[in-house]
Amino acid sequence: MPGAAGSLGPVSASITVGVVTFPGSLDDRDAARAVRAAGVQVIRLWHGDADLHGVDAVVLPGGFSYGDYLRGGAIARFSSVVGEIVAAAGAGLPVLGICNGFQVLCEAHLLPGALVRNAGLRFVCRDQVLAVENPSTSWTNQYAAGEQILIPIKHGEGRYVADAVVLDELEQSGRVVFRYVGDNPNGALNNIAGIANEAGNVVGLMPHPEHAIDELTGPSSDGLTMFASLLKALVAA
Amino acid sequence: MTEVAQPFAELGLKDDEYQRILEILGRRPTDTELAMYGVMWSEHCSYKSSKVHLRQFADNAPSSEAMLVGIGENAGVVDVGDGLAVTFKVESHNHPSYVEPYQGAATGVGGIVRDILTMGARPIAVMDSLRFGEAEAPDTKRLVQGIVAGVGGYGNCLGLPNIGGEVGFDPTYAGNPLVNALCVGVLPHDRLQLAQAKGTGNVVILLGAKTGRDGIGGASVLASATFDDESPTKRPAVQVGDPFAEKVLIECCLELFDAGLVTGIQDLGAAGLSCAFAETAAHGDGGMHVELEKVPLREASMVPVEILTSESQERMLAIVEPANVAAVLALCEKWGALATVVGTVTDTGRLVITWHGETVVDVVPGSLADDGPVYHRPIQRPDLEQDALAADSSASLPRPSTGEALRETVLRMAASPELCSRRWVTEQYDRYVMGGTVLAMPHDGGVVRIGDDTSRGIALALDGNGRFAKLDPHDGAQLNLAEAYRNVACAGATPLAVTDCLNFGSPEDPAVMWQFAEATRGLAEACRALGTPVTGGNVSFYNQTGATAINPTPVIGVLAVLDDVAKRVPSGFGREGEHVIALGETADELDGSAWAWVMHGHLGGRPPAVRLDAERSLAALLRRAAADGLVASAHDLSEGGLAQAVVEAALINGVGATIEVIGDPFTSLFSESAARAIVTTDDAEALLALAGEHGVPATRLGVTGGDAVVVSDLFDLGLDELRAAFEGTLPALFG
Amino acid sequence: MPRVIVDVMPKPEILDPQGQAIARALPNLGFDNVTSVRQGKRFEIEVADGGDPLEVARLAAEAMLANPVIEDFTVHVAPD
Amino acid sequence: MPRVIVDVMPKPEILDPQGQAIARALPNLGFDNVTSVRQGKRFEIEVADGGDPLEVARLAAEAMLANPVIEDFTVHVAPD
Ligand SMILES: Nc1ncnc2c1ncn2[C@@H]1O[C@H](COP(=O)(O)OP(=O)(O)O)[C@@H](O)[C@H]1O
Ligand SMILES: [Mg+2]
Repeated sequence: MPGAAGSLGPVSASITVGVVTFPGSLDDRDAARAVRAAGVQVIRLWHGDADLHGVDAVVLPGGFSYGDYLRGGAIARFSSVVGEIVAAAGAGLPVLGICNGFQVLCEAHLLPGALVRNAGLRFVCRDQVLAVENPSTSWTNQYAAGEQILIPIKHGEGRYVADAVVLDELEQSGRVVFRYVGDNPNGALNNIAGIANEAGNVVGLMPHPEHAIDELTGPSSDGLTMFASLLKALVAA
Repeated sequence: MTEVAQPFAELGLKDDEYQRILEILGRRPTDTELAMYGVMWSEHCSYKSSKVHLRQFADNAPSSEAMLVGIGENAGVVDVGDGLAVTFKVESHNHPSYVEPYQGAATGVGGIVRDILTMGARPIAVMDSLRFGEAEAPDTKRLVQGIVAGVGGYGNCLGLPNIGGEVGFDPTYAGNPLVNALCVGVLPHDRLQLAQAKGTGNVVILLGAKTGRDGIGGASVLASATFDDESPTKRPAVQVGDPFAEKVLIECCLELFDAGLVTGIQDLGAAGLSCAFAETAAHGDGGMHVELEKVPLREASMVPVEILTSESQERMLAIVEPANVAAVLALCEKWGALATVVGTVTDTGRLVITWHGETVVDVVPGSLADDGPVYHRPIQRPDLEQDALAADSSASLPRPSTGEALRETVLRMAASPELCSRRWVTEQYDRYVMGGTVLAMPHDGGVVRIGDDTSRGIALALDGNGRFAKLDPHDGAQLNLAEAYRNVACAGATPLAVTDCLNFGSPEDPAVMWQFAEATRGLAEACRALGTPVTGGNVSFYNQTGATAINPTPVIGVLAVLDDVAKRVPSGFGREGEHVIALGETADELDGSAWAWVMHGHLGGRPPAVRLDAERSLAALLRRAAADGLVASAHDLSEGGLAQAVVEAALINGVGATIEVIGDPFTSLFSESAARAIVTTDDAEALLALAGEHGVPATRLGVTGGDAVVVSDLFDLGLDELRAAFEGTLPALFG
Repeated sequence: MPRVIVDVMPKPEILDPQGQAIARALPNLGFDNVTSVRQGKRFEIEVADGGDPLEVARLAAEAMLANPVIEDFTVHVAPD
Repeated sequence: MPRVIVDVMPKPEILDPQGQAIARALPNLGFDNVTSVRQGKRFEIEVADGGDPLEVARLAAEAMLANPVIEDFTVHVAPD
């Protein structure tokens, strides 16, 4: 909803979102572009930063941080900037982890569970229908409950797994934020595409909303709503 | 001869080549020098068999104000306006990919990306053209799985969108798959870099990975002789790619360029440091002193010959003014990229390499880089074979006539490995990263916007039909260029320049050299006729198993520009009720066609007539129609003819069509006459008129809509049945 | 210099598609008596003298080499 | 049922980007005395009784578990 975002222009002028770059981050420029498209200023954060430069929210972008040869996010998790983010997230800072960012959030234990090799053992790039299961997080408040959106996925390690207790807890507390509709592209348990922490300020998902901000370069503009939601949450706060 | 003979033959040098080295030096070369001449004068590095033929590309090049840097540099550079330029090139990594499919393909992508980076450009997209043996053959699955995963694994981890390519199957590639990778990059004019070591006293800095025993002698050994498994000792250690290291190298080098910190830069590819030192020195002030012991090694026990011929990946060589060295090292530190001072630029006119103080190399760099041997290889058209092939036309093959038989044929062809959906391959490639992809698979051409703050974009297509080239190398090469040219025109773009990867058998076989001479002659002529110069490319010889060579396979990439990417034209039918219009003329041309091959396993006769004037008019029409917003979709007619084009266009968005065929149904549906496309439009009258103005024959075929492809009075094919046939094949074959 | 091995295997309850794919493929190669395959990771670590190498390896495994949510690990000194 | 282990490691002369990435990262976690890391694969194979399990494992490794152009492997019976 670029319109809605735009109409909040004056207020949003003072709001900034940090987009993190690790060596090996790939969709960081794209995430920054998407945040700006929602009418919000961007501050680029470097993996070595021990300070979040006062940003009002953080996006951990897609890519292969440090190569991710071991496990997605396993090394990025130890960077200075992630240390800062973990602390700030505990105090309510909105954080969105996209793809590799989601992996980092799980490795850093800001979100439960893990993302493992796709069941099909191959990298998958396709346009995926998702259902928005929880429209009340900082990153989804502009979606309707159950709304179906079309967002690209592109990953080789996106299969969400967690033990039965955690899964149950996620489902009971409505913390499954996005679910794959139709073919499950990676074998994720319960078709989980994205989840939130208890407070709902930290959200991680495998699909790439930053690649669905206009029909010219993406399959839809459905992803823009995620960044418009953030703006709404920040302005309301 | 009192002294012991030197092992020049083992290094791939011929007697006369060794004699030339003795003359050049006026003495026996040191072992290290001999090894350097061996790799630098190898077919792969010196182009000794192809040089005399490739000249035509420059000599007969059409004048083009767009061309900023032509053949000779790491890649050609083309002006696209707004002070921006584009550089692109396609390169082969065939032999390494047969030895180790995943790493061979991966490092093939890594290598071409460094070529583009070396020009000062940010790489913005890749494409790949792949050829395998028969899809059902025992070893094909291993190669397909490994090579596709390798292309994807490296490109995805590098953050470069893959925007198109091709996959082909033919028995002649069974022992010799083709992996051709293309990369395109963008640069502001003033960031153009050259591979020169200029400025006496300037410092030579090695960037990136440590040097190991990877692919020692790889270029000369693997790509410059017929590969036989009997000599495993000849096999160099396989190069393993580290895409993360390359990603860091890209960001690091671009910051170095933007800060104006380097005066020259060269990527390390075939022949490794030997090539980088020799070429930068030869094209600079002519002198360089290298202290080889300073090169960071993965294995301490490596000796000078190994260090100089290692093909370890993810390395670049930078020439830096002394005042800037500290800044360069600091920037590399920031990115965690290794950077080491290894030498200085001198005015001695000689490349001197020392090893712990001892001189191991002292040569004129040009003698390595530019004075390699040049061969006029014997050329002989294999008359018997070629005449027999030409005589064996497809006319005698039984043709389907009834609606039922035609329906069956369309279905079987759509499901054949030859023509079926490439989704199984292309879904393994990230086409979204960088956020500028406007068209990609399965559309005819890939289109990317070249910056966030511009509406300008480029279109690229890559095509290389080896069967047409087998029937007639001259016309076949021209038809490949025509198809790539047509594919970008269908996207609504203006073709500007050409890159080519010429995959052939052994140049020591006069029949193969005939194919090569014919193909290059045809390509040069066609580039002139279409006004699109060759800006760079690559030659891959010795693609043969034993005595049998692959089909001659000139893979052609065409670069085009769009002023406004929003005007790009997709290949799929858009909505119900669009008029379907056929552009171009259809003759009875089925020799070498997909129909002959898929339905009858037949290859013979004459390829379709080349119609370069018609291609030009068609492209002009498509461009104009796109600019005027007159066409909703455009799809070129190539392999499989009209039938396959309609099937593909219908399946992209699941919008069917009802068409009627004019004249003989079989010919209309399956002929592969050149210079044709189908377009859909809301305003048929306007389009027909515009076609008239451009002198392009245009015929109404029908309208889009429904959930079937209906050919009036002949047959219906439901989209579900078609999709199942079209999509099912590769997954069933390759898992 | 002491070399230590860290073996990391997927937890029994975690699906191991790589191991399963191999187990499915082996019979086609004539290995019909292989009943199960599980694939994990093996790390060879060299530790400078001083400090207990096994202890170093275990800490490194806990911190980074293994993800306790999905993997178990064991460490042992390399047999030379 | 006999369990056999197949350890697969990159050949010494072959680049190991995975191990390198870990070796570069560990010092930041305070493991500054780790001097080198190499990463390979570990397979746990169960072989139905009858036939020599070690022999089966070795053949399976040659045929499919290890890539002879870039990897070496060893087999041994699982310690239980
Ligand atoms: N190896 C590949 N890599 C990337 N894209 C590919 C590859 N092979 C085929 N494609 C894409 O799949 C689509 C269909 O391929 P093809 O039938 O060769 O197209 P065309 O017939 O228009 O040349 C095209 O968009 C092409 O770019
Ligand atoms: Mg094509």
